Amino acid sequence: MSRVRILFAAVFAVLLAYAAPAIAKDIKIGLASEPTSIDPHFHNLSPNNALARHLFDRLVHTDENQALVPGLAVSWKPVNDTTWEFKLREGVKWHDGSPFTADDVVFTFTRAVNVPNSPSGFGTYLKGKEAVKVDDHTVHIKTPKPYPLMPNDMSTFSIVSKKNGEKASTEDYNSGKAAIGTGPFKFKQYVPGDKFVYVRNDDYWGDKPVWTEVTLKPIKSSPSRVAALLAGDVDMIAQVPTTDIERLKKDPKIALSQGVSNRVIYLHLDHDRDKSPFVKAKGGGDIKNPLKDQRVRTAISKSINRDAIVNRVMEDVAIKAGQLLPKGFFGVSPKLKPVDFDPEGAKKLLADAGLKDGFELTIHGPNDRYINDAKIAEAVAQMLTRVGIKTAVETMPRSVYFKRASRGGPDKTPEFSFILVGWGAGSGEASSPLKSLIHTHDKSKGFGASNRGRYSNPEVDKLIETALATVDDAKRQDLLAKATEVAIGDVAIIPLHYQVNTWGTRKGLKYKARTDEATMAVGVVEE
Amino acid sequence: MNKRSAPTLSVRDLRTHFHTKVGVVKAVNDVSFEVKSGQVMGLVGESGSGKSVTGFSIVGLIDPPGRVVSGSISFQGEELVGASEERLQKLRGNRIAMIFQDPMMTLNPVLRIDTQMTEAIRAHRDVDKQTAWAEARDALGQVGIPSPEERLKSYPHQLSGGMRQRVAIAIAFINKPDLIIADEPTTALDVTIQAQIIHEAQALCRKTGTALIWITHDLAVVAGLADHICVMYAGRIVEEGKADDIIDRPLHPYTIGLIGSVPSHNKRGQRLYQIPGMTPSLLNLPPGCAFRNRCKFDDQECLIEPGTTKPVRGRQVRCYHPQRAETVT
Amino acid sequence: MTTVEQTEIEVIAEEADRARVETPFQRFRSDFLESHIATAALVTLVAIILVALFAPVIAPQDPYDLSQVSVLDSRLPPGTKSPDGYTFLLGTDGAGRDLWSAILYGLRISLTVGVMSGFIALIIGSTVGLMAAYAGGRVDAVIMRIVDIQLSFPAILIALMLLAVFGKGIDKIMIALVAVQWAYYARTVRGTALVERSKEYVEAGQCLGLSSNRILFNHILPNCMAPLIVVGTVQTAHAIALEATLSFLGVGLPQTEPSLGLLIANGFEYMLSGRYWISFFPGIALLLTIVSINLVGDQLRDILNPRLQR
Amino acid sequence: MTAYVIRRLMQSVVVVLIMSVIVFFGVNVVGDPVDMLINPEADQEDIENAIRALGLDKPVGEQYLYFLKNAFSGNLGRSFIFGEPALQLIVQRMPATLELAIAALLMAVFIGIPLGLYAGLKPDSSTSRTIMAGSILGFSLPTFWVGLMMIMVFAVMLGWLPSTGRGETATFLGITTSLFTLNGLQHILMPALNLALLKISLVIRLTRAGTREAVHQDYIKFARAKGLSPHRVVFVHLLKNILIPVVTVIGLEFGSLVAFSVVTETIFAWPGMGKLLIDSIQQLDRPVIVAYLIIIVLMFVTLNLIVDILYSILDPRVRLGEREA
Repeated sequence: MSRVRILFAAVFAVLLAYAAPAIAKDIKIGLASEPTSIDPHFHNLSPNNALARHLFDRLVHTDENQALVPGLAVSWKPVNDTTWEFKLREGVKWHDGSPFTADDVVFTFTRAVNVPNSPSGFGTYLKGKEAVKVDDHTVHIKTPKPYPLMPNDMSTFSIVSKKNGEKASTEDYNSGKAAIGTGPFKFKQYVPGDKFVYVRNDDYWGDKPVWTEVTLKPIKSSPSRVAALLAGDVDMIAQVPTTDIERLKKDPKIALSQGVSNRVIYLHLDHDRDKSPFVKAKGGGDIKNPLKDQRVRTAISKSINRDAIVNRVMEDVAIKAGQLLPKGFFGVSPKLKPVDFDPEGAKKLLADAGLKDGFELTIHGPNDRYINDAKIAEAVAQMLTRVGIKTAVETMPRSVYFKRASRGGPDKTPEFSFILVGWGAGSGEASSPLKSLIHTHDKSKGFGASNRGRYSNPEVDKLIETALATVDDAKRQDLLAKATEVAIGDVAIIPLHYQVNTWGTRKGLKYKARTDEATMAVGVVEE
Repeated sequence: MNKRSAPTLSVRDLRTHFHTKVGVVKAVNDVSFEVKSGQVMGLVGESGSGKSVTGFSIVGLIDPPGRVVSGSISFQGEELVGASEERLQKLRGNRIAMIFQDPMMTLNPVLRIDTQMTEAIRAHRDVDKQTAWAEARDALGQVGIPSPEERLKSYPHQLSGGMRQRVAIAIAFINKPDLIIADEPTTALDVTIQAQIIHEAQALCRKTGTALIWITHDLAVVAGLADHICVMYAGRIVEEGKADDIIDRPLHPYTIGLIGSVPSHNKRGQRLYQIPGMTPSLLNLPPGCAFRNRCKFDDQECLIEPGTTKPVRGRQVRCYHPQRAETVT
Repeated sequence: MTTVEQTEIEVIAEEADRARVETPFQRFRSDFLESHIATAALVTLVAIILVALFAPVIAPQDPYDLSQVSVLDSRLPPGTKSPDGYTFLLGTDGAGRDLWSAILYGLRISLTVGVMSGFIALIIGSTVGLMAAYAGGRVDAVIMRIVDIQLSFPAILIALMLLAVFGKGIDKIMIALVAVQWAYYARTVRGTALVERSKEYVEAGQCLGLSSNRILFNHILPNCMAPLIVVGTVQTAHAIALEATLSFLGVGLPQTEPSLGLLIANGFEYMLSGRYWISFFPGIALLLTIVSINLVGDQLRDILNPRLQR
Repeated sequence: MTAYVIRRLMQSVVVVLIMSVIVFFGVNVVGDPVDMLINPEADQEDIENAIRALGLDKPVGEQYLYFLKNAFSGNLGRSFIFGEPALQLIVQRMPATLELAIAALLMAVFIGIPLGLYAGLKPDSSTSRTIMAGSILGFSLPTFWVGLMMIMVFAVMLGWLPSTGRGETATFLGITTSLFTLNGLQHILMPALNLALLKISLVIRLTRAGTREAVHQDYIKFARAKGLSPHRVVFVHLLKNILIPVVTVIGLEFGSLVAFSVVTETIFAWPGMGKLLIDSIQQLDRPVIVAYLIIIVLMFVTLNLIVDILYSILDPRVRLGEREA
């Protein structure tokens, strides 16, 4: 018996020894959401953007913490108020062997905003910008007004090859025909709905990835994704559900990689209407919207036990929030701290506001968008109910939720009174939430698009607008922090916590957790 | 064994009981009779007298909770009680055939007539399909079905009730059995058809020498058909004899009652006689004569189960007070 | 082959049986209680219904009153003492609800949703199916095409659309479940009734001048009972499971008033984490409920079907 | 017969038209795809551009007419999300779903009918009781729960089967399916069983109920009285009768297997059209939802027709023409 076993072991060891060098290093990754296309400009959607980074590069790259680092551009600087100069990397080759030049950049500027059937493209980052070729490796980008966020914007979209992309449709990218990038991996196979298979680009200009072949498989159901990891069907998964983290930590076969994200989960309150549809007096009668009273808003913030949410709902995989972005991001205020849990203080404030007996409220939230979103809404409702604000909970799929939250009411106004939402700062700085969430809703300026509480403070607006026109980083940082401080002082929104993202890998691997939540094979390293 | 003198079927002391959830139902209780080749025997009784169960016992089609408890069924000298299922299967439809009561239900609604006929042939004889089909066609012709070829291709629901019963009869006769058990085959048919069917069955039996057991509740039906009649009541044969004897001079009060309840030629204008009371439950039958509660002649003696009288010219009766018919009517 | 003898003797046994007990109800009862499993199932079902009815009295906590529920108590294992003095017999769920209380209240909702929607669907479906079979022709064609349309609607889409128009709630999910189920009943009844209609007794009834209604409901419907009960039990069970599935997909009941299905769905995410109780106990309660409904339904079918009567 | 089929087909066209109206207007009630599609950083102008690009700025009626016009030339619209023709997306994913549904159906038939027959023939045996108890469990458990349990036990704990996804495919006689490879069969086993579970229970119960009724019928007893072998009695006389309701149900259930495979496909990450639908619903990819439902309706109408024809072949008492007359 034991001799047989030894023999087996010996044979196996020999086999391994011979096979090992030949074994290609493959990795299979379970994604939480499905990229809809390989065309990097087809849809400005996080899973697509993360996928695009495998095949394509950007002018400016972002590291795990969304700090800007050189990509296809080695350096950049404003040459005057309205022109930025980007120096391009030399010696970079497309997957088909042709050289990368400024023509490709100029071509990308026209293509990225003009993809047929694109549901939502990159116009947000490209409009009003003009790319001018100076020489093969220098590009000038011009704007009508001073534009400080240029490098950030240049980190958002992939540069495609002019040669391969000029006549290519989205289908050509999906079939692999036009999927020619400069990125660390090359296209191998795409089975819609099932998997993306990429192989290593041995001529990559940057650090060569360790993986010779990458398979990205969307597995949307969280338990199935965890099960696939536990069963060894995939080597890594994105978005490990918080509920499983405790168990996976104990599993000797599994390793977890965690990092704070750029996403804040917050409550938006109706600052606008005198009679808000989902606010009622105790017993169900009409009431003048108490959410317009800053004391009431503060009371709500004080009545929320953020530690309990982080610990009990998020299972400690979150960081309690006091502003729009966690510390370390550009433009956050060093002064703002999370509001302390103080139910007595909250009750006192309510009494001061003439609402000793409390009132009734409905909190609306999505149930398939953020980590534990529905549970957070329920926990908030419990806490408010305990200080006398009887709170009902209504959660719904995001497909229904966002329309109603943004413009489900009369005249396309926001339908709800009190909502749970999240905001991820794509650009990695506080200007992103300030511009969209805090600034007065102003269609003409394109500000406050997601200001679903219709908070409006001219002082804050002015700070934001000034910041957005200030190229000097230090000055801009101060302006953004100041704007945040004023808005939070007004309780424009009530921040709850910052999400922490968790990736699960088999033991021996590690993922460089990213604040932008992207899942990329290059970030997976062997320990 | 001498085939001529020996009866085709000889049933001795047959007991078939049903062990139901509520107790033992003695459906057939000590039944004995004989049928000879070419003879027609009428087995008469009310619903629940055990006559059908007797018929099914013979072919071994009693399913749980029923069981032949004791007794002997000798078919052409072969004991059928305790015979293997394979053996019974070989006999069924081949040497012993059955015709059922309701022609609407007897034929499988989803199979064509030819399938149902040829399978009966091919289950017992090794003939090819064409031969079997030709035989089936001829058999249908014999039972008086016009254009049999067409009918063979029909489904049962496309035929009338009488037609279907003729098909069933044709199936029963198709393997030229030695014994046919017909369980109320005409009850569900209207009177003219009934007469035709009876006539055809009788003619076929005469022609082939097949013995026939005709089970019915209707004395009038067997009067003209049977050679011999057994009257069953509550699981027992209460009277037995030549058909004419029984009809003309019934002895058992129950038989008398039965005859009295038949509307007939010579009693026009009279009220039909009705046997008072109900058929007793076969479950836990009271001791004594099973008919005594409905009998106007019952006395102390009847509390003890009557035996069968000695056969007198083939007549037997199970009663302490055999009567003359005149006494009741 | 163990066919049960269906001869006259059976009738006798049955009569004997009938004579033994006096009223039809008693007979029904004794028939039913014959099967020990069915009896046990009935007892369980009655217990479940009672428990559901008296949930507010039995449950230590009102799990729907948010002021009694605290997220601080979430995910506690069975047997933990609650801050209010009672014991979390079966532990707590992810929102801090006492699971025992939540199961009791959840039972009420699941039962109401499942049984009510099944019943309404049965009534609507069999009426429509009977009409189609009996009327035939155009009416039949139109009705059956509507059934076709109906059956091609995935339940989730109906639910999503209703949710978008009306919002969440017990009544909406019931509408969705009825909308999903009725066509099955209609089809089943029509199928059976078509065969029944061609039988002689219907013709006989028509010749006797019985009204269509009478023929439909007194003659054809009883003959459709057996398949209806089979489909009905399957559908009631299905309705409860479907509600759970809709909750799993996030379009079911409001999460603060969870049904058993939603409790399971919510608890499922904890399965891999080892907090088995959060979905295990509601799962057991759901299983017990559905299994006992089905066992009782089975027995009912055996008794009610005249053709199977022994 | 031909006239009947033609009439049914014409009715079907009406059905599909009505369906398209209901679905088109129905999905237009739900949410707003722009919120799902657009990057949150986008401003009002971007949003409005997107709305225009998708043709959502026009009234629903006009959108519908436009859709209808295209539909007649075989174009069921273009996916908002994928940018590809909706029909193509669905057709791409159809084989995966069909093979799943067929595998489930085969399981339902080849497990359900024999077990149901056995339980019907020997209703009092302990095996039958076990079968019936199993069938009750089979439809008592919510599909998603069973699916996840299966993954837990067979993939995670025992490691016998792959947890999710579709296996390798092979092409044979022009059909490409994962049913032809061992790897594919390993992958399909759990999801197919999961999908089939409810149907197996249903078939067991229907078969059993049918059998229990049929064995009491005179024609069965008559068949036995003819001296037929038990084998022939059961498999010809009995089975042919009970197959009628079973075939009806199975035929209908095939459609529902396809339509309702959404849950199984979601759990097992099966790249089929059910998963596409649930994704499309979640992301409000209206053209795909509409195209999917129209295809499903077409499939159902065809299935119904096939079932009715099959019904009339199996049950000679039911004639196709008769019911319409």
